[in-house]
Amino acid sequence: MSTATPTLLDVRFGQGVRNYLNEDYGFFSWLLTKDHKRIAILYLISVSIMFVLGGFFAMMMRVELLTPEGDLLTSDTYNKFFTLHGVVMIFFFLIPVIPAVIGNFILPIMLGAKDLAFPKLNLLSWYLYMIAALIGLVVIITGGVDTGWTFYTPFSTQYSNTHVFGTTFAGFIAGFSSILTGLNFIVTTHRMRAPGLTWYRLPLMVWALYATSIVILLATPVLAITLVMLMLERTIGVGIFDPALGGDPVLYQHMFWFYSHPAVYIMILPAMGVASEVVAAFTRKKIFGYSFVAYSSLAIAFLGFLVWAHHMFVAGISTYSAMIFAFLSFCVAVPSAIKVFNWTATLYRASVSWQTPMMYILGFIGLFTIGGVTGLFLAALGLDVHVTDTYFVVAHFHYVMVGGTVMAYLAGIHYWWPKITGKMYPEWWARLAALLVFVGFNLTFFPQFVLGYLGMPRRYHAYAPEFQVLNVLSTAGASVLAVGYILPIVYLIWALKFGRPAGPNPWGAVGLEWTTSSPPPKENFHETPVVSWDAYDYPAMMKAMGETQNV
Amino acid sequence: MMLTDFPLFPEQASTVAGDVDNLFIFLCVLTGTVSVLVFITIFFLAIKYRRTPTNELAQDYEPPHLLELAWIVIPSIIFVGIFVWGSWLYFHLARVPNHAIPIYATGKQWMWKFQHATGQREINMLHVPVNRPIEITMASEDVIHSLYFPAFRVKADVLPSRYRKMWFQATKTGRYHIFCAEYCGTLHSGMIGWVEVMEPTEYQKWLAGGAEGSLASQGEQLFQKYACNTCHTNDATGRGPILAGVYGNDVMLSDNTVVKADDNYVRESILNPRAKIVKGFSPIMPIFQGQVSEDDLMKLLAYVRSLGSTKQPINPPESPQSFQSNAGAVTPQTTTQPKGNQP
Amino acid sequence: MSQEHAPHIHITPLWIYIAVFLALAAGTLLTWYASTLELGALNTPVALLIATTKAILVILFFMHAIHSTRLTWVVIIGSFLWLGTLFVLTFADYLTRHWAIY
Amino acid sequence: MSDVTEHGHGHHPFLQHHFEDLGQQHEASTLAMWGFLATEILFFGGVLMAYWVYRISYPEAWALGAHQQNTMYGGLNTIVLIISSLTMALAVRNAQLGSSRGTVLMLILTLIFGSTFLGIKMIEYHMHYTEGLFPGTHWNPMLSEHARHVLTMHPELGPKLQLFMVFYWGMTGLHAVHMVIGAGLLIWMIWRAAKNHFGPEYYGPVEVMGLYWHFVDIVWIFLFPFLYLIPGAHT
Repeated sequence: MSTATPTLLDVRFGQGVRNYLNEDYGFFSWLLTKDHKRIAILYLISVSIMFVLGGFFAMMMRVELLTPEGDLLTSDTYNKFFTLHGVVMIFFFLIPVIPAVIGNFILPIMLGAKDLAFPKLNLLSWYLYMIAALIGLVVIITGGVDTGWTFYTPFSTQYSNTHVFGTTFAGFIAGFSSILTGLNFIVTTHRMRAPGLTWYRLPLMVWALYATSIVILLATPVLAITLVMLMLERTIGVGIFDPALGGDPVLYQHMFWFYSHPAVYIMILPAMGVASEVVAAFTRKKIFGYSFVAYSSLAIAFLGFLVWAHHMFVAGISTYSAMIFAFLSFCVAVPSAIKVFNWTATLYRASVSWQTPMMYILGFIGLFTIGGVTGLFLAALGLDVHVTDTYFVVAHFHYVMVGGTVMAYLAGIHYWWPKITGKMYPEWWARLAALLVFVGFNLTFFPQFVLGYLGMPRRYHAYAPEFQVLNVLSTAGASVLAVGYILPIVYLIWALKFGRPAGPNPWGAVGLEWTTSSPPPKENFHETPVVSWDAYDYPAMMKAMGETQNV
Repeated sequence: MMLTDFPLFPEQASTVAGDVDNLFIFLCVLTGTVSVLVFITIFFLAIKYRRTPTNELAQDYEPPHLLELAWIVIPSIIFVGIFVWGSWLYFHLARVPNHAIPIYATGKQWMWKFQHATGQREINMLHVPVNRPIEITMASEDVIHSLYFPAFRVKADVLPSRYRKMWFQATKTGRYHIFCAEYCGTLHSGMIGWVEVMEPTEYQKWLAGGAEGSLASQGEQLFQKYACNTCHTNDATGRGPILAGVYGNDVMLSDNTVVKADDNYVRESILNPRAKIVKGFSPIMPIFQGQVSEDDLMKLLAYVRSLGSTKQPINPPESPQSFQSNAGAVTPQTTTQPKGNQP
Repeated sequence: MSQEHAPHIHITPLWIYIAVFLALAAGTLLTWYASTLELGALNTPVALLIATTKAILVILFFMHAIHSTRLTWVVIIGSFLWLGTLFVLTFADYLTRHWAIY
Repeated sequence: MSDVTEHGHGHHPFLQHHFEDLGQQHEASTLAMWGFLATEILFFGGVLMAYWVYRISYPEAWALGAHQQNTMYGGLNTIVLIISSLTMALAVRNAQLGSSRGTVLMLILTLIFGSTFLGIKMIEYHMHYTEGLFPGTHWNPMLSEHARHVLTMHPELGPKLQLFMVFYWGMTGLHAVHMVIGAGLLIWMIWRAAKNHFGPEYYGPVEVMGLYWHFVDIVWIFLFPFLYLIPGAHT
């Protein structure tokens, strides 16, 4: 099946073992590549830069909030920083990160395909992302934008004199990059599965990416048209959202949140996919209730479209429609609950290994649970009136996005790093980083729940003195979290050179990606694999893979 | 700021605060136990079945699949319960109790302006009596703001396009925060203030102090200033509908639809009078959009409301045709049923 | 290598295309004529009905949806369903805003 | 597009390397186009939703706006576009039958009718522009007698008429942009058909082109009644 385990020498200098990294060299072999694995690495680099940039804005905000009076930054600068933190983190990091980095690399291999359905569109997707990121950088350098990542009208169209046009145009372009990736994944999953790979033998990561692609495909266009209308209104001011000329600012909120709530499911669904993969691999057990977990991804994808106005309960929508959206918001919480309980049940009588990916995922399940249940607070109408637009909401969505998506992304990066680079990361450094991230995260965001219920509004440059102690705690946590995030960047790059060579299956896991060499050859498999075992069916998998795995 | 006496739970200073906090504490307890149970199960199982040389491969055993049904049905039932409780509270917040003290709030980029029915005007400060329902009718002059009283657990966005109502009933005297909760620009964090809840006697003393004539009386002066009384006279001779007893009742429009004369109807009839024309009258009223400021609009509204919403008998005093409208000859109308005269 | 497997072809007879074209032209005239009638509240639903039937005709015959894979059907119906959620839930807000609170 | 030269081991010249066979490639490309059309449906759907919110809020302004439209041009354009849809479908049929000449002829006809549609559209745009009906700074509408009377009675409809014209220019402009892109793709297809790339076993690109063109036609099928035939426009 797979070639002999590569010797240290081969791996170090890459001769002899033909893989996608030493296939061909040179600047253009990367910038004009059509190989999904190289495009994934291009995305990895650009997304990480964006994460560091977003993290910088977050750190400046946290330091600013150490004192009640806004003394580090002027209020304008602070407004620009929280806006750019939102825009960079959401449009340029959270939405593309798992689908474009891990998904691009792993989906074709998990399906046993040579490449995605449309390699050229995949490269175009990365270039569109880079153009959008470039426009974003130009906007940041020449003065930033101060409307909040939500661009609420009439502030964004009439009262803000910052680069609203530039930022919305960058968001518009980034939307198309996201659509192309989604389209690629859907067509590849439907049309290019290996022989024998039926839908129920697919890894849960493929189910999650498929559900995410549906949400991308059906939500992003509405963001595109909303931003076009915003740009139109801002340039020629004709009253689409301007109340004096007959427009309705609440209509903008409807159309914006129609995209932006499904967008949070674009961010969390792939994270759930990584969680299912890692839980299965590090418990060496079938995920409990495989079909329930698979279909809950699709359920989230569908129900996610019906709940958007729970962001607008106090915005002036009618009381009756608020009830409809509140009820649907409770319905969308059920599939997430199913997933959490199924992951927990998988641990029963399993062989649980505490290696780094599993540590991140155990943290993920805990933090995602807290994030999810605090969503119930916000969906309960009477309570939402008090806690919306306060730090309670800020804590809620950071628990789901940072505690959820970023933790799962780090788990995924550590889990597939041997497959991507052929090198193992340093285990103990990684476990330390995981612990730092978990502790730092909780210290940063748990106090914000208390701040939120006390009534501290969000996006405040200066706040009432009695909130100071909790804010100091939160800033302390943020610095621990920052260290926790910098560590992986350091030791993963270090591992590129000095990491121990990883064989084809360092974790002894089940999955097509673990049957090919690490790093895999350009066409992923020497000959198209035939799948005869169920997803995560360890006994059958062990027989099929024979003894060459160093289990 | 001593490090010890920072609050961990907000003060309960309104009737609604208790209910909201009960729901909050119930949810904290419920979700707290669920989360802790999940954490304990995870770490217990992860330690009990950790990978050891003897436990290299997971046992091929799965808990009963009935569990799946359990954690679909049970959460759904609980969620419906929370939904009903939350919705009941939301409706309670939305229904303004009658006989509430009307206060008019205007959100303007980075300040709150409150106007009492008795004429007092305050900026970023609001004096209210304790144990009395307070109804705030609010509009914004520029962007979307959000009037937020954390101690009363109430919040509502203030829109530039229309009036919105919000109410609370303070139960404890004292000074409580007012915040702007919807991002509105540079000094969003500066758009804050204090609400002063006072004993009724103190409140009366405060009211007596700074009165410059009730809001309604100021509204009446504006009513003269904008020459509204030339058409809206108290008898049927005027070319505009009689305003006494209009507020709060139904009005028949020229296209025979019936509309309730609420705040937004009055506001629209001042700003865009021709949008809804009362049956039997011609659309000759000039547009005041852009000429009447938000504060004056509220004074006029207070004046129209002060004209009472009970239908007074109309006894037209014999008054000579006081003027000759320039828009063509005005045929004297019969006193009983004012029929529309075509311009 | 697996045997060269060309896409299965279903050639639609010519008369179907011509018939669908005539139906579309007739639909256009009909919708114009219907707009001149004074149907009051019925005008909009009639126009929507005619436009939807024309659209369905184009999708079924011109876009060969009638003998496409079930997956294509799911995509078509799914996207209109999603658009429907946007319309229905937004108008749930707009149409009930002036209802009184009991 | 990949070059026409023979691939190493006897593959059809246009079979991409990562597909098993032409059938898989064809199904992949049609599924991709339908997926793309799903995004287009929601893209146009977004602006249609805003249009409908304001049409329900300001029916008289919308009637007034439609009153300004020349329904004859609109109807003619709809017929022209339906004809181009027919010729496009016949082009796909000819490609399936393998007659390159027929495909090229039909594609050229489609291009001609498409351009006629754009021509009529330009005439309408010019007409509206000269009437000062372009929203924003150039807005000083020269209205018909009936419209002027209505506006004097209800002057607050002025900005809302401009709002209607924003949607008119916005939606038809968006549609016209899609038509221009379609015309560009048509020229490319004509060039490929002329070099008889297409036949019964490989007609994917023409099929996909047809799907896109028919979708743009469907959008106009909805835009025509929405913008031209609003109840109360022609009383």
